Amino acid sequence: MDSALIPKGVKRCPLWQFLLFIGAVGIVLLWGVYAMLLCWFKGLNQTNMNDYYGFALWIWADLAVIAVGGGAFFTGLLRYIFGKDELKNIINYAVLIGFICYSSALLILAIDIGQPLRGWFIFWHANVHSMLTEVAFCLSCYFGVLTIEYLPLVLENRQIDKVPFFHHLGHNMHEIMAVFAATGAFLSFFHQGSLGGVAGVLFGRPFAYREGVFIWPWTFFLFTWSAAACGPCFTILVTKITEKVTRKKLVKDNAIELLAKISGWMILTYIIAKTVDTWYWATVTAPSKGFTLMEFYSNNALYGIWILVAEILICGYIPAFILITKKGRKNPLGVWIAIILAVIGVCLNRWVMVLQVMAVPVMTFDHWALYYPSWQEVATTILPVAYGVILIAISYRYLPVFPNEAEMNPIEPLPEEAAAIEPSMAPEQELTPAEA
Amino acid sequence: MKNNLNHRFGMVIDLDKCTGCGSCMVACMAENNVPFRKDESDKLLSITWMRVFRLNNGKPFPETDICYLPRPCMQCAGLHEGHSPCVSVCPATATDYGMETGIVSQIYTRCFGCRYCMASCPYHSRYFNWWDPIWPDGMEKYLSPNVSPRMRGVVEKCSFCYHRYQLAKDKAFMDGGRELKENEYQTACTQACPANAITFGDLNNPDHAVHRMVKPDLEHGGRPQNPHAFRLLERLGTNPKVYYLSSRKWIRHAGDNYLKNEAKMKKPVHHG
Amino acid sequence: MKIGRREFLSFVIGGAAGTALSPLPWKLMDDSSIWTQMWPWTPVPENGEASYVNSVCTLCPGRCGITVRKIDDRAVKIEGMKKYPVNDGGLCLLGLSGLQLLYGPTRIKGPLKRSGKRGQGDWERISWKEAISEIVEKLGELREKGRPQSVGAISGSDRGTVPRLLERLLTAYGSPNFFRMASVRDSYELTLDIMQGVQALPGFDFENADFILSFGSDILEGWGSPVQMMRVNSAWKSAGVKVIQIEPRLSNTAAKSDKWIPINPGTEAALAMGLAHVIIKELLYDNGFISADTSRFDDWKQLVIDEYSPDSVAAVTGIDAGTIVVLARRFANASKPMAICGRGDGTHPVSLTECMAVHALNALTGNINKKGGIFAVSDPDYIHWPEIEMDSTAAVGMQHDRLDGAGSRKYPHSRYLLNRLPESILSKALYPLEALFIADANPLYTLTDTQDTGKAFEKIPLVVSFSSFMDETARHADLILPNHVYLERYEDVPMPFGMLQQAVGLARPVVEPQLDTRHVGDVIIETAKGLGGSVATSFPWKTYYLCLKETLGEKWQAMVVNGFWSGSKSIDQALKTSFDTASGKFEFVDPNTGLKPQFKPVQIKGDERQFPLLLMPYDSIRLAHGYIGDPPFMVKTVEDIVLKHNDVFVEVNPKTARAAGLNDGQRALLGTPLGTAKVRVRLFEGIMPGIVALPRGLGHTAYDDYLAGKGINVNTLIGPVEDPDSGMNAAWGIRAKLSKI
Amino acid sequence: MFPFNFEWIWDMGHTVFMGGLWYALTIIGIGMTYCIIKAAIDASKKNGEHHH
Amino acid sequence: MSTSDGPAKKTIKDAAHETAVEPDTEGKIQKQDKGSGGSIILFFIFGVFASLILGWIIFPKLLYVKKKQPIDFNHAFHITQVDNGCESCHFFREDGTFSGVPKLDQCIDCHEEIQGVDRNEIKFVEDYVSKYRQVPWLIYSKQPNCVFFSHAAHIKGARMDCVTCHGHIGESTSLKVYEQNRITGYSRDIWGKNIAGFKKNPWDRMKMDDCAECHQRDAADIEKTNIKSPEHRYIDNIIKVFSPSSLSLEKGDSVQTQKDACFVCHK
Repeated sequence: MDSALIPKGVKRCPLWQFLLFIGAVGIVLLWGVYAMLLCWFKGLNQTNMNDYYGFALWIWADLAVIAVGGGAFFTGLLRYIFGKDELKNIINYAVLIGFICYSSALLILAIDIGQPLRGWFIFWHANVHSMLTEVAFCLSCYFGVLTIEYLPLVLENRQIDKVPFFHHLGHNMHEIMAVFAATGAFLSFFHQGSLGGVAGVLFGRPFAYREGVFIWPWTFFLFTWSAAACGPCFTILVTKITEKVTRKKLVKDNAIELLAKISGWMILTYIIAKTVDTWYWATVTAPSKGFTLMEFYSNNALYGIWILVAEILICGYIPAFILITKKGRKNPLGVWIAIILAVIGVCLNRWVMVLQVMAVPVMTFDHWALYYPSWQEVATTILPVAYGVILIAISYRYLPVFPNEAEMNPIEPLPEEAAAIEPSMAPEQELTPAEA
Repeated sequence: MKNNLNHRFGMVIDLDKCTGCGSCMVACMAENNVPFRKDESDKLLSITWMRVFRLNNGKPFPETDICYLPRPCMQCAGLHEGHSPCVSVCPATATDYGMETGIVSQIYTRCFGCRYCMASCPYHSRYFNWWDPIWPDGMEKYLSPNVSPRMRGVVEKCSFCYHRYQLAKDKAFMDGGRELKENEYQTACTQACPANAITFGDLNNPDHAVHRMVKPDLEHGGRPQNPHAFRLLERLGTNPKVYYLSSRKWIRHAGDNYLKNEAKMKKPVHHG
Repeated sequence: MKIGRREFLSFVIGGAAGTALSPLPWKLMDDSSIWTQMWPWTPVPENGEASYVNSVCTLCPGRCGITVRKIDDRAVKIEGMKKYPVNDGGLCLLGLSGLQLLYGPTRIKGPLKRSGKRGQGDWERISWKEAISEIVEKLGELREKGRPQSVGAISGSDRGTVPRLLERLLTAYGSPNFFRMASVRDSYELTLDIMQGVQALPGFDFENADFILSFGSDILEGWGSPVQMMRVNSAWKSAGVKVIQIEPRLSNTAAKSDKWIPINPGTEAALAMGLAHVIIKELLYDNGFISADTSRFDDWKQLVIDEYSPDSVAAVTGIDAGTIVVLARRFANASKPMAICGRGDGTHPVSLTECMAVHALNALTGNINKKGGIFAVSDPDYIHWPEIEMDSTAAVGMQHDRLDGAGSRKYPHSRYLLNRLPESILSKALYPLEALFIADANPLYTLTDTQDTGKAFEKIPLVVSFSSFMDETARHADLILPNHVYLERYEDVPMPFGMLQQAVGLARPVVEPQLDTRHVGDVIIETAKGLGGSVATSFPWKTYYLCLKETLGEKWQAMVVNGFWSGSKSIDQALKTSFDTASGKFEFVDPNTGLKPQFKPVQIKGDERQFPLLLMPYDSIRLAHGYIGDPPFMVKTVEDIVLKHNDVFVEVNPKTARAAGLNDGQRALLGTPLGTAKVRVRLFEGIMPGIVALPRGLGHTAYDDYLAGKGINVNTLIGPVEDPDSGMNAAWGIRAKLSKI
Repeated sequence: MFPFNFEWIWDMGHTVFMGGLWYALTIIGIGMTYCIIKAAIDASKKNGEHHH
Repeated sequence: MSTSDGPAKKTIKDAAHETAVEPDTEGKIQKQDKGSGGSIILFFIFGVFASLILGWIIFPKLLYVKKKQPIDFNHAFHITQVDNGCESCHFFREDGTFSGVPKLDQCIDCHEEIQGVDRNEIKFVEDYVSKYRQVPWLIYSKQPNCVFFSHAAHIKGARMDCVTCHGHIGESTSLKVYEQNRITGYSRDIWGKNIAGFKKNPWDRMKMDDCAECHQRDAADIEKTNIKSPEHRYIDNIIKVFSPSSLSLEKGDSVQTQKDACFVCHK
């Protein structure tokens, strides 16, 4: 029924099957939307947040999706600025994943704030000294850039592309994509950093506070770095999952391998920096405020020293060493383990920098504050996942997300169509907009 | 550092006198239209601009000792004037530091509830309105017009009863704009304290009791020169304007975090 | 022209572009944010002219002066009145939350008549005329039947014109059954009566004392007049006065004192005697005073020397002998030492011998009727009303014994023994109580053994409450004739217990009555007039206001201007009048009964094997437990280690908890001979092992949702124990057990 | 956000921060405007060509 | 990098190819569409105009509800009858607070009985004075609840006159219609008579920025450096950043904005 919308040369599941899938995920989405509306209309009392846990699950989810969404900016940077051509086959998907991550982040922020209708005050009455202002500005600008990067892909839909204006628009946007990508990289660098700055500048919270250069605490750089390092892992992870689900090879190994290799070196350098940072913080910064390292990791039910081991050793050094070695990269299981660990690692880091910061008592007579999210928080956190799955499914079905798909998964052409399709195969992949 | 404040309103709370009765909390609630709910036993959800903490010395029976510590907003000045932990982080400039008074002020109607300031405050002096403020039918009659009730979804905090400063100044304008006298501007908690444990005034003014009581070293971030005086979390560099007095060492020690060996080292130097 | 898909799209895009260039989206965005700033359901307090009214707070026996800030005709804030003799500007949290009572949801909106079963909460709104005629009818009937004595009244206080009018009504009507709520005041009154021969209240010259020995008196938890005591305590801190606190639990007072001495519960008198032993033995007492101004010292001395050596006292009290000796020396060597008693905030009396034992210490150091000591302060004598006209019915009625046995041959000195009333009603030993009036009291909540009290109340055919609030007693009444709240009415307020100054404050209306309520004084006068005859002629006043004005006479003007009237400091006067005993001296031993200050253990209820622990109530100033319950602001200050959601915590020593296998925060069952209750356990190092402490003031079943249903009313678990010497309730606790759920 | 906003002051913070922001916005804005206009021109031109 | 016209050509070819394959419906529509290039632009312009009319003319009419004052009031006449100008009725209380719109008690001083023949006065006396009911005036300049505005600071402190902010209301003989914003409940006078937010007079609009307008200028005046251009202030600020002690001049109260801190105007 919707065959006119499906890209040429690829095979998609029947519409009913597709709709069934969308429907199933849609139910989860609606559950999240219901929770979101509860939060908007009844207020944040729907959550289990409190005056100690002013930042909680959502802000973690926000930071986490932005961190893993960092794959878009970093892949874009490699592709458009550093000219890594191999990545042209994964850049579309990286952009799509980034788009999903950033739109989700903005949605979560819109639920998280106490007064969503006044949310625009952050722009209008901006306080330039606040890391959060920087986050908001760069986040929304970069979301704009991602939209611009994603839009040409939408315009490439068979039917939309027929409209000359849209066709030309998509084409022209491709033409100057490098400029957008550069701006995006600039914006992304800053907001990833400012997200790190959000915690790092809290000089009233010795657990979070870091020294740094000028106005930027070390966490500023560590966050950017870790997003650039682990974001591509998430892109690979989602790509691999998509391949599993569609039972097709969608991206050529050379693209994945290149990305994995770069990611591996990034993770390694990042985790060394993180180790140094942790060491300095544990031996200099925290003691100067009267804290020993172990005070941050004891006397409570959840936050033990295991968290530091897990974040740095297990989810840092291990994936780094797997990905920088050729043997590791060539081993499919190794890659799976590495990218999953890297993604967990960066998410764990964000968790620590949001939730543990809130949990650690600062006043000597205060207590550890532990918190568990309410179902509304969980539902609204799953909401973006469902939304992402749906958007990926729709994009995959109707847009030429994977330029190599047709080539790598040739379909048995129907006799009458064969003539029409065959000749266009070769030029199509050559002329895919991603290349332009 | 040079101190360019006109005033530096601050508070000195004598913990030897404080009985932990909680009158300051109620005086504050009554003065500032603080709402309440049917269950206020979750203290992490309960708005108390002034909150009385309970400290104990951790010793077993019968050496155990407890002390109460009232905690308003510390009105931190930070290492350089105005760099309080919460002010610079507010993305919408909804909170600010007044150089005229040294008070951290806030526009509740500007705040959009991101709660970043709460995350930044080590004293937990900032409170979020998780619920709509609802007064039982008829009870809204006692609300004071001098403080606007806050709506759901915004952060609020102790203001050192700034409206009382405004009202006192209004009166002074009628007398030709004269300077305020010490007793003309007092916070509600100071006024109510049955034990006279709270003293409020201008730390910059040597004639004011607060200045005489703690002798703040304004050249060095306001550190108290009275050996019995201390501030909460002094070493974070928040430079609070609320000082505490106690003759008991363990209480003064509880005001800040110390490394184990450090406490021993510091003993002869401090609290002479 | 055919409008196709593309035309439509184009139109929409153009519309979007045009809209962006119009004020519509921007203004809507701005206005919607302004709407959030002025949500119609967030109240906007009306501004207006500010004014201040001075009055007196009568929510607790503390009686502080208040200044109420008003905006136009709304009261917006209660503050302490500066220069008022009691509190000089400070105010406690109950006083500060008074407006929540004035405007609160728990107020009774007008006279109510029960329409369903008792306590069910079904009411019928009636008019004041109906309400009063209802009472008049019932009282007239009883009087006609010749049973005027079967009418009683419980009042929160017996001082000032309102309680006196109520008492006067009963007398003129023919009933001796006027009851006052008990407190440590009863013990002191009796002690002063026996030892000094005066009908007076103790006045403590705390400002000039230099050593305070407190036998469990929680000075900072509400003992005496709370704000005054806190101010005194602060003055002590500045002056370096030493305070020694003796009690089993580390109360706030103990924590703020210079030394906390934990003591086995109920053995305070033994310690006092032990101290006396050391003082006498080491000849540290004031010999001048003892020989010149006291009588029968040797009688008592013998007892002290024989039975209360430090070692034997140590065995009883759990305080080691060395400490006792040192403490005795420090006490006696101080120049103005003062010993005080009354457990917790003094809501309940202590046994007569205990109070006498503590007071004897003051006599030993001669610190009575002199600067820095204890004075006997008589009530300011300003109520001079015409003699009550009693007809024969009244005279016959007044011949009957009081139902509580006060003033009887058994308890000749006691004036009120409300704690004995429930048993008296239930045992039917005397005569039935057929009508009961209750003013400024909530006995169904505050009397120990709530269950028995409730049963006794069930036997009374007519219970009339004057309460302004739907408290437990009002809820179980047949008629509620709501009084004005204190901020709506005039009333004379004598200085509270413990004050030296003879002064009377004036409570006056701060705002117009908010609801259809009526001053209880007016209701009494109207009832009397309705009854006619000699009862009516005993009430020559048209209204309570006129009665008050006439009673105060020339003081009225001063009270209106200053907020209070104050006599001279009574120190000299007291000196002249305080030893009014037959001997004219301080009596160490009751000359009539031979009763001596000594330690007589109170036989608290419960079998030790079945109930191995001791349950003691403790007081917190954040929990009002008199006839007024905590307003919402106060509940808000209650710590989460006292109350969490609806669960109350009992404090136990970790050792005790370990023995019972309980952890911090764990739920447990607290059992006493009177009943069981679900509680949570809080480990507290500041309490002696073997003791379970439960706060007073929780467990309300009436009032509003902000208070009702939270925690346990300790009075449901504790019963009264009659002091054989005075008839007062001397129970300080009960045996208990704590078990896992 | 704009120099006429209450919060605006001419200082380093605003210059650097807002400078960066407006720079990015300008690039995005100009870029997109360029694309749209060019696409419109291209579309009409190509359309016309195609017609012939 | 591939050439720009490559894909374009291809797609158009494709499209042509497709129409050839499916010659029926799609082909017709496309032909029609191509023929209506002008109508697309026309509809675009329609859209623009319709929305502009909606936004600029209809929307403001819908947004405000017009309310009449309970009775009309002649300021001009009253001011001739009193000694002390505006402050005769809009006076300061002893504690420095401002009384605002007079309460009935003040009016009764003169209007206990009907004074003249004005029907507004008759209505006032009959409907309000005799029944002792407060007049429910609609106050044009009513501040939102979050605002603390000190009349004393402006009138007594800065010696400003009423006209500066309130305009020539004292010369009016009649009260204008009160326009209330349906969403915010504000009087139109607060956000601005002009829907675009332009203003000619200070009293045309009284939002936060309007207060700031004067305060900024006055702060500069106090510095005795006249009104500083942004560049001047910028240079000052830069100097301040690098050498804080070299500048003696004081900025405003606030650290964040160098104007007044929040509580100065907000409560």
